[in-house]
Amino acid sequence: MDLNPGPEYIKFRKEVKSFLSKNNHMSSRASDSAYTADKESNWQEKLIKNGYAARTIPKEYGGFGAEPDVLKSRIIAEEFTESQTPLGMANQGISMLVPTLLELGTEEQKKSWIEKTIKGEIIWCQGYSEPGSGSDLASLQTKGVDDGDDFIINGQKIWTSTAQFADMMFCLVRTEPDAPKHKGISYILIDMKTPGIDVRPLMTMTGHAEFNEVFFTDVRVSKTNIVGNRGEGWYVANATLKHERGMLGDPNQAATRLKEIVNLMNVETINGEKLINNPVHLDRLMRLQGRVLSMSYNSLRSLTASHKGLDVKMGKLIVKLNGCQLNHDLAGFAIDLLGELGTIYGLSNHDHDSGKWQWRYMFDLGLIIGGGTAQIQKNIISEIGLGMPREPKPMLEEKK
Amino acid sequence: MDLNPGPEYIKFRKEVKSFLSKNNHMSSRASDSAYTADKESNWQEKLIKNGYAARTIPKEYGGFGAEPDVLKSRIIAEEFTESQTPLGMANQGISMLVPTLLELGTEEQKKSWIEKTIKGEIIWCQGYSEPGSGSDLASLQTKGVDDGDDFIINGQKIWTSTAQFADMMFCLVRTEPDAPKHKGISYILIDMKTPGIDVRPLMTMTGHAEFNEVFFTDVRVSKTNIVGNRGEGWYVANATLKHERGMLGDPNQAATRLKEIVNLMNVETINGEKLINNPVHLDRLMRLQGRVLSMSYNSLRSLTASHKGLDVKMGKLIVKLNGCQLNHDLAGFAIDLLGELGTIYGLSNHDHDSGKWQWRYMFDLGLIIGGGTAQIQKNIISEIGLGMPREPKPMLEEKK
Amino acid sequence: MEFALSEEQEILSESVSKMIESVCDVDIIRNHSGGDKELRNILKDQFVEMGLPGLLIPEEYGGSGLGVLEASLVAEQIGKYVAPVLWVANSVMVPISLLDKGSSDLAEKWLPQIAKGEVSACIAINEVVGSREDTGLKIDNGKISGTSIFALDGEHDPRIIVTVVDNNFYLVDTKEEDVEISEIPTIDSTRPVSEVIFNSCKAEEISGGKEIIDKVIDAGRVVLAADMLGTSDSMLKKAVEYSLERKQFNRVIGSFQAVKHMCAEMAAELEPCRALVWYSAYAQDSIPEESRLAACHAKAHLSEVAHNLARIATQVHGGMGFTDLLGLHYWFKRIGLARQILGGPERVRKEAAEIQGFGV
Amino acid sequence: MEFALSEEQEILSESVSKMIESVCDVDIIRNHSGGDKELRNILKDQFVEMGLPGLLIPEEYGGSGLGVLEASLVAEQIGKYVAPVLWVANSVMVPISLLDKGSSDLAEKWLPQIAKGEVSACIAINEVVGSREDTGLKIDNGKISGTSIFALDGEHDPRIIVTVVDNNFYLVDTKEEDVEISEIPTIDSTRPVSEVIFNSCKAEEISGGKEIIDKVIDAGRVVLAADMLGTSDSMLKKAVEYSLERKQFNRVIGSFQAVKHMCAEMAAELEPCRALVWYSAYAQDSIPEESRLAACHAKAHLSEVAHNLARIATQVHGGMGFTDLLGLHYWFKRIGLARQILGGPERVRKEAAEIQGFGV
Repeated sequence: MDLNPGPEYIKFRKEVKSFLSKNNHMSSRASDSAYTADKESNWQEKLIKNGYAARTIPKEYGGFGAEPDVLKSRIIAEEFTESQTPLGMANQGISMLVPTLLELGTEEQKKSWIEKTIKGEIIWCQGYSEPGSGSDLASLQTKGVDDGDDFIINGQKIWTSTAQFADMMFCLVRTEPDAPKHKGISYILIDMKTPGIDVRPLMTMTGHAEFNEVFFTDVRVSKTNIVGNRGEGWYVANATLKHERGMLGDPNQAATRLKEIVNLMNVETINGEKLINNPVHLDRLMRLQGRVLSMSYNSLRSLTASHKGLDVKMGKLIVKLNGCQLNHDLAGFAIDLLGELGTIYGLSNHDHDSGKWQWRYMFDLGLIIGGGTAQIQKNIISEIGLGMPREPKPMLEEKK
Repeated sequence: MDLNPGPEYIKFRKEVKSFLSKNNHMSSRASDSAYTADKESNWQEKLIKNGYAARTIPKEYGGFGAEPDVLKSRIIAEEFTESQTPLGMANQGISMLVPTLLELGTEEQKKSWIEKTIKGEIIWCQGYSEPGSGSDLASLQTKGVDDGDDFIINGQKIWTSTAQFADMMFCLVRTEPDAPKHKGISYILIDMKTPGIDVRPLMTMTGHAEFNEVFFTDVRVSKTNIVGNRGEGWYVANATLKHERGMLGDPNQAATRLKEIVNLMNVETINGEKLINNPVHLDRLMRLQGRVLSMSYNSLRSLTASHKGLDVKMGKLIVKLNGCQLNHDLAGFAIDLLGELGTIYGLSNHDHDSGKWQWRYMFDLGLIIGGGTAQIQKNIISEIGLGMPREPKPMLEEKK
Repeated sequence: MEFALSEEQEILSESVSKMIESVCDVDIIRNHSGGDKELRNILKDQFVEMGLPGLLIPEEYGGSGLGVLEASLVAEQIGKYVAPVLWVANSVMVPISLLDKGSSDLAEKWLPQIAKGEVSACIAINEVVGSREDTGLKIDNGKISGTSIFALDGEHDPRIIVTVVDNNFYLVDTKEEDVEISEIPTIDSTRPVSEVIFNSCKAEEISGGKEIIDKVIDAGRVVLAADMLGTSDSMLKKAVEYSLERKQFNRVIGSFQAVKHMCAEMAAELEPCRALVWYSAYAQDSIPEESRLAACHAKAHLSEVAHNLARIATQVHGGMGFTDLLGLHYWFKRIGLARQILGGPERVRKEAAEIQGFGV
Repeated sequence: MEFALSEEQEILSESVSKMIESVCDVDIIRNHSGGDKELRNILKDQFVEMGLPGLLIPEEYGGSGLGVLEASLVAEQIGKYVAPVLWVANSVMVPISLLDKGSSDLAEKWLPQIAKGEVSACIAINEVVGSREDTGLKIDNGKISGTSIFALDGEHDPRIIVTVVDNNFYLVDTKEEDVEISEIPTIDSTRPVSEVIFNSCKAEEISGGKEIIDKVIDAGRVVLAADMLGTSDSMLKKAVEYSLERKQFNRVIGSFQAVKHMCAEMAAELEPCRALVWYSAYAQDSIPEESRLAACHAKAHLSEVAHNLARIATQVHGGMGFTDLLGLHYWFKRIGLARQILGGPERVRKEAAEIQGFGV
């Protein structure tokens, strides 16, 4: 254990600070009033150039090409959060496809996709889940029929966020109908402008359409767009899911929320008394802080491990389950603190939080369910983490 | 809904009060210093004679023969608790065997056992669980080999409380080895003085031996001691278990504990401050009180229903699961209130509760596990209460 | 002594249930949330037709003279179908406030009209339960000014508004006085709440004192608890039903022990709540010495149980539960609002302790 | 920057683990609880042989000069085997209190003897954390009188007792002064605690002030958290192992989803605790500005997680977990005591809030 930055890192933090003070007026995020796509991509380019985005992506693929360094990444995250500067683009292409291509893509695929993706020139969406295949993803039915150099794809995907403005989709398609369910799937990159693709927004409980349904009717895609080998898409996808699981339940988000809640408790009053002075609320706040700190330190531990090429298996397996629940509970606490005012969801002069906590409370519930439900997570933790047996196949399946 | 006692019940409560004021000096319980077996059985007889014990057992079997009456039973319970008078004998013979005999016993069995049991002349113990058969009780292996008019019984039982001083055991024995597991069991009454029965105390985590193991070596029992038909013991036992489940998790116990905790909070101090003034403890107390009241009212509802010959199925199914957990949580709260002092378990001049809460905290955990684990309870609630399917038989069982 | 519903009470529940079910399904709820207010009016008319608005109003004033228990049974049915209809203020809290003194000119004037459904009544007393910044009312020689938020049953431009200032109940006639009522958008489109601005409005004093104010709030809390009971009960049923239809891994998900136990835990938590709600409602009518404590526990305990159940039931529905497609979220959100109004659980537990003299 | 154990630290853990395992199994623990104190002495000697008592004591005083992090790694192993051995007071809290001023006569006199294991040291400061009736100490011109309970590491008739009066640390030499030490029976036979009665004992002042008292208590809390980490970790492992042996319904119970999820939930709760304990221990050594908060959270959070885990792990063991046969209850009870000493979770969370200036 040595959390002392050491001279190199003190220097590095100075660099980040000065970069931010010089440049963060150029930063851009969709929520800004003055947002433009150009501003955003310029900002992204600047971040990459300075190693604040795509930091560890090799130079030849347009990244900054730095060695992974836990503390530097942490310093960057801290300073950007501190100065409330957007830390570049975040989308499933960058977080999931790029790591997958680096791990399993052909040189040509890496060359053609990674740079454009990290620069935001290409936006990706993920085509995994189907209405009939959620927890049992491997049962997916979207079919790709072999037609010479191409596949003809028919079927339906769901939960594809950003599909409405995505250029490309990384998609799981059943290309080998006769193979066992895990061995009949290919991981295919699909141009969203291909004829036969129909994107329909999917309204959720939040009242917004954070996701879409995507329908495929005779969509023709070249076989060269397969990542990994044909029929091995399941294993390629799991490489991606591994990265997604790492992303869902990020403790930094929980830490930020906790800060917001403390601020809220310092300003909100009921019957003239500040919420921060209510001992029952404080006890609940401390319980949550204990969970937040544990998860933050747990992620530091995982980062150090991966930095050393080691693996804290259990430490990673639990992040999605714990992190999403924690974020959800934090939102629930904030709503309770706001009381009636916490239920306001829409324009009102009595609104204190622009419905932020309610949206999070509901959307987090979606995250607890999505990307592997809590029940699937517990199966994985018990089977992979604790070596317990898989659910025995029921006899009724025999009867099929 | 009408919880008004009405004149009849006001009068009845007066009677109970005056009975108690006149007689409770004669009452007796094992924990009393002046306890004698005679005193106890005299007290029991007096209670039955006045309808405060064995109240609804028909007269011809030595009971008081009253109609079931929710409110009168409640008044009796309240007044005895109020005056801290022991409400007669409580043992598995009275709570489980007697109702079973009344439901399924032959006239002769009723005549020969019920009166002696309710008067405490015969103490019973229960022989159900075996080391290898807990949740899967129907897999029990204690064998009764047919030998003319008798069975020769060999095997082992566990969790038999009071076995060390019981006169008789109601026992589940596999008498039909070739029948399917649920159909091969008989419910047999066994005299504990029969040669070949060996009772060994079973020490639990509390440091006491609240239970025993009972070993059977060539124990000869007459076939006339079967209750119900041969091979139908499983169904007879479930009639009994139904009564047990009703008993485990009794909300009156929770209500009493809550009172004790309030008293404790009114006297115990830390740094000179009464615990009752700690808002965090109070919030926890109120949460528990909400659960206690719900369970108390739920039992009133069930009692009224059974009084009218109706059934609140779900209302009964949940009692064991909720009640045992609630009692356990109450004990855990009391321990937290006492802090370090709550860990004292043995003679000490700093002891404030003679280890009572620790004993309860541990023993309740045993009750959560015993008489159908929490997991079995949830299976039952979901299957019988909610109509969800039973666990599908795994293929491996096929392979047998 | 009988801890059960009477035949009349059973019939009341069933008929209200049938009536609401006949006019209100999830698509209609969705339209309503989309801004189509037809359902509100249909339900209002149906309730009037069944004589429900006057449920608590004595017969001499044209009502049925029933109690908070019956009002709770109706509320449970309303919650079951997340029906957007006047109830807790118009038919429970306001009548109780007007009946405090037995008969009175105000009672004689307004109760018959409420019973007939000719006028609707709103209650604006949020500040009594917990006042927030930039809200609050003051009275100046008989005229009320200020803003009250989270007023209940304000959606059918109420003729009368009952409020509390300086520990007294007042009634304001919106036809005579300058009152601005506007809906506050919350997560729950099925229970409209309002902001009420009084511009120096002549107010008639109804009655006063902590006792009657508590009595009115307690009744409101019990009725909200009953509403949450109905909402939760129907979320649990939906979860079980869905789990028996939805297949994954070639099995209905309801055959997985994890899903079974989620449902069993919801049932185990919820079942005793019915008895708690019955008891607290009955206590309002018949056990004055327990009515306050019972009301607090009903509101606080149901808020916790329903809140947790709403999360689990949604999870049992998997992704579908998170979408708008099944409309499950209307139940989820109705619980979310009911939990917070007339006092959130932490605050109500604090009151429960104070009522018993703990920590005061 | 590296958030991981060094090779030396790994080796320390493993060697302590091997050593304890070699002398301490459940039957021996059972004998120990039955009154046979041989294990205590064996462990004491083994610890001395490995030079552990001086782990935190600077080399100039014959110790190893390591930190609270290393002390926590040892504590984790002690907890893993519920080993009845001197640690939290003798080797952590007392040395830290004596080292406050750097070198001092008292440090020079006692630390070498503690390091060599020639004397054992007890700490009696329960009253600082939360004083109960009929206990407490007073000092009268240099002489301490009164009773202190839940003193730690008092079982090897300690030569020195460190205590706090009027916000100052004092040391009492039991060979010179009239001190009565008697064991207080608790649920946990593996961690003896004592009542210490001072009969006007000459006391030497060590050092004073809130800062050093907090520092000593924080270190104690972290070490107890580490102990609970080890105890919980081993209960979880036992639960998983048992579930893979025990068969019901012709299956190992570990193949039932309910049991799998109970174990998964325990693992999910426990895993981040390791990082929390490492961080808080490291903070005691190297991040003074975070040390207090980290210590409070480690103690409070581990108390909750371990407490819950102890209940679930016992349930996974079914009836066998409730019997004495497997001895699982020794782990259960060690958590039960550790949760309450040096401040129960509710109290420690209150301190955590105060440290951050919340609600003060």
